[in-house]
Amino acid sequence: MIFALILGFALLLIGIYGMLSQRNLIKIVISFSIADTGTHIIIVAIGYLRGRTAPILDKAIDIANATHKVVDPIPSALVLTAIVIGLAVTALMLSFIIELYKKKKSLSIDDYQELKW
Amino acid sequence: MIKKIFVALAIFGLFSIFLPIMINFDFHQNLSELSTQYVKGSVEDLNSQNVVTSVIVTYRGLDTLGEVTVLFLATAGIGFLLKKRKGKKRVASELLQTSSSFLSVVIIMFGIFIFSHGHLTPGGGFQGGVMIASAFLLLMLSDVNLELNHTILQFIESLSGAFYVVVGLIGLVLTIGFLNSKIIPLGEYGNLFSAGAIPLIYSFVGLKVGSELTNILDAMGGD
Amino acid sequence: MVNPIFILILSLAAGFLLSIFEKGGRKLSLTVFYGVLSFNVFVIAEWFYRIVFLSEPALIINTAGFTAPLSINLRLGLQESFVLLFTNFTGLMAAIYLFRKFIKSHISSLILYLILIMGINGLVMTRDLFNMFVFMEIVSISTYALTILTKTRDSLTAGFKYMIAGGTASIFFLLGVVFVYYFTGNLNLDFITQSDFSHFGLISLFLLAMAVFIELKPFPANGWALDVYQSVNSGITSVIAVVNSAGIFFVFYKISPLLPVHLLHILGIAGVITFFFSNLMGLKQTNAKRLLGYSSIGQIGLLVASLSFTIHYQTSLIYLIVGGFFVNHLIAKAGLFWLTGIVEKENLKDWGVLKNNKSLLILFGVLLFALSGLPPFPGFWAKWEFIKILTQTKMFWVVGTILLGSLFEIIFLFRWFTIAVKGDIDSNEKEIPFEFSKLFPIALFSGIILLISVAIMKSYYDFTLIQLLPIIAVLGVYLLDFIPSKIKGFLSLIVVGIYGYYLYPFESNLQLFFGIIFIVGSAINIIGTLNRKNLSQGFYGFLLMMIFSFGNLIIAKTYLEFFLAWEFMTISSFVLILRGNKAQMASLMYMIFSTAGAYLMMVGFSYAPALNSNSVLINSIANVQLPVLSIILLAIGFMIKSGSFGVHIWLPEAHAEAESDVSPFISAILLKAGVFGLLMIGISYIKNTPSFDVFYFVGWFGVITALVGAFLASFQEDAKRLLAYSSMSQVGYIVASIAILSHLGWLSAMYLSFNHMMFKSALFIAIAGVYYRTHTRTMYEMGGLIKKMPLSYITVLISIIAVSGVPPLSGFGAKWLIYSSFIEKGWYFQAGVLFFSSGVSFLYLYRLIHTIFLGQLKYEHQDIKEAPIWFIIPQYIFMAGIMAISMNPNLIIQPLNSIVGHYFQSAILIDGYNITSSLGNWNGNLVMMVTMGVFIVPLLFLKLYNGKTQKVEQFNIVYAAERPESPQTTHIAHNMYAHYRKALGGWGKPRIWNFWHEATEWSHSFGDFFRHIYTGNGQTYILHIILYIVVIYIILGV
Amino acid sequence: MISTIIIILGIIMIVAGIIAVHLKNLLAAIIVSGAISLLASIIYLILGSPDVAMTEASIGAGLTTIVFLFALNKARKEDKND
Repeated sequence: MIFALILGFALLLIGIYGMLSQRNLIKIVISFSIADTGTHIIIVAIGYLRGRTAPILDKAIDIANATHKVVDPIPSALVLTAIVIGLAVTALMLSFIIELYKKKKSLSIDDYQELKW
Repeated sequence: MIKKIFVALAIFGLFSIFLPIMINFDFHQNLSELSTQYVKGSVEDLNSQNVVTSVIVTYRGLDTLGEVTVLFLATAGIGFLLKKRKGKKRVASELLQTSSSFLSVVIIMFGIFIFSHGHLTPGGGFQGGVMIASAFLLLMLSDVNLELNHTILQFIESLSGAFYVVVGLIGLVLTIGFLNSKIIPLGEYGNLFSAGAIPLIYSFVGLKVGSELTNILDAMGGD
Repeated sequence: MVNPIFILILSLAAGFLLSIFEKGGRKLSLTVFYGVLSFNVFVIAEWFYRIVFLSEPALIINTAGFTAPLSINLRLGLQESFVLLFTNFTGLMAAIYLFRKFIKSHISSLILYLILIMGINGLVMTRDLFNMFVFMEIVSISTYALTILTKTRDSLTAGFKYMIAGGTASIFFLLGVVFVYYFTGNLNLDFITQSDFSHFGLISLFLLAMAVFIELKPFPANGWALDVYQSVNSGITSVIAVVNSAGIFFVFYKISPLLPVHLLHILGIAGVITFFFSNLMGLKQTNAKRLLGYSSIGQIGLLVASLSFTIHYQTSLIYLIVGGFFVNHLIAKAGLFWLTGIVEKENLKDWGVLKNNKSLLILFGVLLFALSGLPPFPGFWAKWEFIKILTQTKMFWVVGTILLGSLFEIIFLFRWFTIAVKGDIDSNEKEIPFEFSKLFPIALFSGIILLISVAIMKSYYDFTLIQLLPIIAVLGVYLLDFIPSKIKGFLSLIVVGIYGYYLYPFESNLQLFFGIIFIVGSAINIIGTLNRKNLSQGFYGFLLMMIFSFGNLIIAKTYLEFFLAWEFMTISSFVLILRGNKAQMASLMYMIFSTAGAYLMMVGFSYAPALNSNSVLINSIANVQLPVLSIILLAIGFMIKSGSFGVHIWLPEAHAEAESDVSPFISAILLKAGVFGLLMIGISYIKNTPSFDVFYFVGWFGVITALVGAFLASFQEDAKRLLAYSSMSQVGYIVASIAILSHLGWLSAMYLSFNHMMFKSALFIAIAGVYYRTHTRTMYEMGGLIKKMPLSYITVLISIIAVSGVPPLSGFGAKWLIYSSFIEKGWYFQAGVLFFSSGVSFLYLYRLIHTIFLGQLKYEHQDIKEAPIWFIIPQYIFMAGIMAISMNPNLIIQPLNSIVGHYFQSAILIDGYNITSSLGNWNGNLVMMVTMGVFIVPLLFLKLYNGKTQKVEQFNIVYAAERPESPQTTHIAHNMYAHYRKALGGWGKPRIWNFWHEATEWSHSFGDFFRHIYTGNGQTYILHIILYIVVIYIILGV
Repeated sequence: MISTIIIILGIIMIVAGIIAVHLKNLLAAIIVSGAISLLASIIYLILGSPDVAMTEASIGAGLTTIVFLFALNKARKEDKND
């Protein structure tokens, strides 16, 4: 599905743009999760086959002919994993932010530049 | 200002990398050979209706084990990072506590339903696990005392993970491969007790994910 | 024989259950933790043994009861088992290092650590791309969380930057994986080949490769990594820099067969650029861990480059090159990171504390030398073979960049080393606490890297014991270091004697000649070291190492053997020089120039055609047509060692600042190694004359060196510096006469070499004796010592006559031969310059003897005695040699004539005591007789007719007015030749010194400039990453 | 039909994305990004991946949003404590 693909890339770019332009730490993580969502949409879009249904072979689908009836299950499986991993990373990032905030009371990434050169 | 220009350049550059993909993209008309085998195999070899579940739990079981581990790591990391502080408790109304307790039991039941039917219907261990976690979230938000449940949660988390590994090990002991779901009879197609060890594994995944997510929420939401 | 999948399963299960074990106490969980880590090592070690020694085939492990590509499979072959053994072992060692931390920290840290190691294992073994992504995330997340094992604000900040950078990379990795699936319908590496991709499909590989590449920290998209290295707990840093890097590098290795050649090439070049710039920027670093971070990043860049450039060669050398860089960098880096955790000094300046802790210092030295890519460590062999491949494929830019980067690395690493050995320390500095759990891994790793080095030398190159002798000497003497130094000295003499006897029947007399200079000369000089009183720990080990490398130089049969001996010689002499009291700067300069020379030689040898005989190099090289480039590079390399003009500035420092009994070795013998090298290329040159007359320029350099050295020597106040510049000048003569490439020229070069070895040794030992008594090297602070140290005076007198080339002593013959050869060759102008510099040399020689021995005795020197006997003995052995040659020059001329006759038609006629060349004849005996006569007759006359000499009371000086503040500076001896300096005008300025000083400043400023791209802002770092990907894409498209 | 829905949803999501990135109010930004995930799950459903849709709805839209809110809440609490 080309529109979903374009949507995915658009969200990915928006997310990366946010990561590059926003100073606020939480905003950066939000942008990161938007980019992640974009990536997931891209993956699902790749697996889509026109006019087919979900790869669940219940009574509604003729099992013998199933391979011509369902969309690709692999991207779905991959995305599922990726979503969970995305959550894990996001949560960890946020807890880092909480700790950083405790230390310095600032959410701006510009205030965390002591280490350099 | 210079930075803005560079950001714009970066985004434009990425766009021009992606553009040819979007323009030249040619959707497949048929399943790849691998997917075809998965769709066929899900029925023939594993007796599982949900092909995605077959792929996740069996064919790419190692991924899923890894995925559970990732979540586990995040829990451990967050627990490590945010040491809990004892805060004073607000006392919510009894009505709210009771009703949310009741509601959360219902949600937990629903979660269990989702992960035990992962091979039949959409959803599975992860989605079911989230359900369980959200039940606990409800309890947390309505300030039900969770002190007691902590040890139990930890046990559930540890043991369900360990059992997952053990189920995988059985396959190895029987020399049919790590994480093989045919260690249990495949059952009748379409039944709850079918598809070999898939429901069992997904249940452990569900329990583990549920307790892990609860822990994350607890660590981050706690005072 | 345990199924390797158990190392994943057991770690996972233990990780899941650790929090339950924790209920039974920390002891239980620690037991499980270390038990599992050890189990992993054990299992992998067994598989490694089976695969390597029992040649079992690679093991493929399918999961889920299906074969790949349906299911995910794991592979355990040679490469996997090697990497896994390495990572698991390092992981275990780092865990031991962190033992004290793990006793106290939260249980989660154990879990995270265990699963981190599990993740690396999975990452290495899995063949499935998406599974790789999952394991990569496991590794990343546990690493992110572990960065705050020691929770500071810095480590939190660094951890966060690391997370967003890693998160960005993982998005690209995921995209890459999915597009690979889209284009090939497969996710398993075993079922995907490069041909599955359409041209357009390569985009997926590009994304994949870039994501992995970003994780490998290329310049400039690597600021986040530097912050992590700097701020995170040393134990964890070592894991990140070593175990993680190894795992991710292996991922790169796994996907590299898929990548198109031009992409690999670009990534290789990017790796080289990373190597260059991180070392350049390292120059300016003062923080120890950040410095290691820069070095780490650079080395990974080199590793990537080595893989990218060699993967398409189907030779087993790849294992040596990539494996060598891999092992070398990672082991050394792990050890050094651990050391920073023990020393706990952030600023490099404070590392002087190490000198009070000998065992730590030795470990530091071993690891640092390994990291610098010096032999015998694996990095050296890898670099040698890698440069060889690059040179032969004419990738000179890459070679130059890599070697320049390596040179920068040498500069900052050795600066660090010299600080550790010689740096200042606070007097109230506390001792470094001893913690066994922290020291043990470092010691083990140092031992392992030495073992691997020896294993490579024995198995890959088939070196004999004799080539290993220099290392054995250091290690052996270290074990015997408790013996008093006098006994060690005598033992060394015996050992050198046995070594010389072992070498003795040489293939050619040229070898014999240099054998005498190197081995016999050294042996006599060892006598001078017997004066040492204390234990002199480490001294004799490195002295023997140097002498053995001299010997190995002349019996080398291949370029590599020659170069190996050369490098050993450099290392040992560096350490010997560093022992001097104020030698920190001098030894560093020596090391830098030597390394630069060595790199040029490395390229020169790499570019030279292969040898095809089993003879020694100095013979077989005659059959080889060396390309002009090789000749130029080799000549420069050898001339740096012999202190030629322009690259001489290390020489006076090193010769002067070395301990006084070391200086004769450095000045009289070590310089001859350069002479030997020049003769060696000369031999190839005369048999196969190249199109471009390189030696014409070498000749000019020699002539200028002779002149400049003489001038500079005249202006020195320091006796040893004067002698050092004199050596420079003398070697200039030798180099110039070699460049003549004629019978007379070489004859004089060798004659002078021998002569110089003797008189310069004698002079340095004499000055050593003077210094030993007066504790000063500044000449104007001495005077009148003739009465107190007459024996030393006689040595100096005879030696300077021998140097200056006035009759009757041996130097006269040398000069006669040289001028004859120049005139015969038609280099009249050069001969004139040399003649002039001979005149200049009178100035400094006069100054030497006058200011030290003549004039008035200083008050504070009233009570001093003659130099110790151990200094007198070698002096008089050399005196005897000089006298013998002077009386009968044919003792040496005759054998030299036959040696040189092997290469040129003889141009002289020897008849009794008489030597005839086309320009006249020289009868050494007659000259001696006549001169003695001329000398004795007036002496007798004066004695007879002028017998009454009047004794004047010393210090009988009447001051005209005030007593000057510092009386010495008013003495004639102070700034003796100031008027000549004035006469030189602008020529007297230290231009060369300034040039090198400016070069240093500039490179440091460049380094400083570039490192400012690391603004410290995590967002900028992501911008770097994105722009980096875009730029590589554009380059790829062009 | 499917295309139309995706185009409409897509435009909404892109606009929401831009808004979420630029919003000054963090709470609103979090909510908007949660909404994006929710819409994404509808798209997954349309594209024949109900499993993914469920996961995205529960994890992407649900849990992630809650985790964000918790983090924001914690940061605010820190402010109050001082």
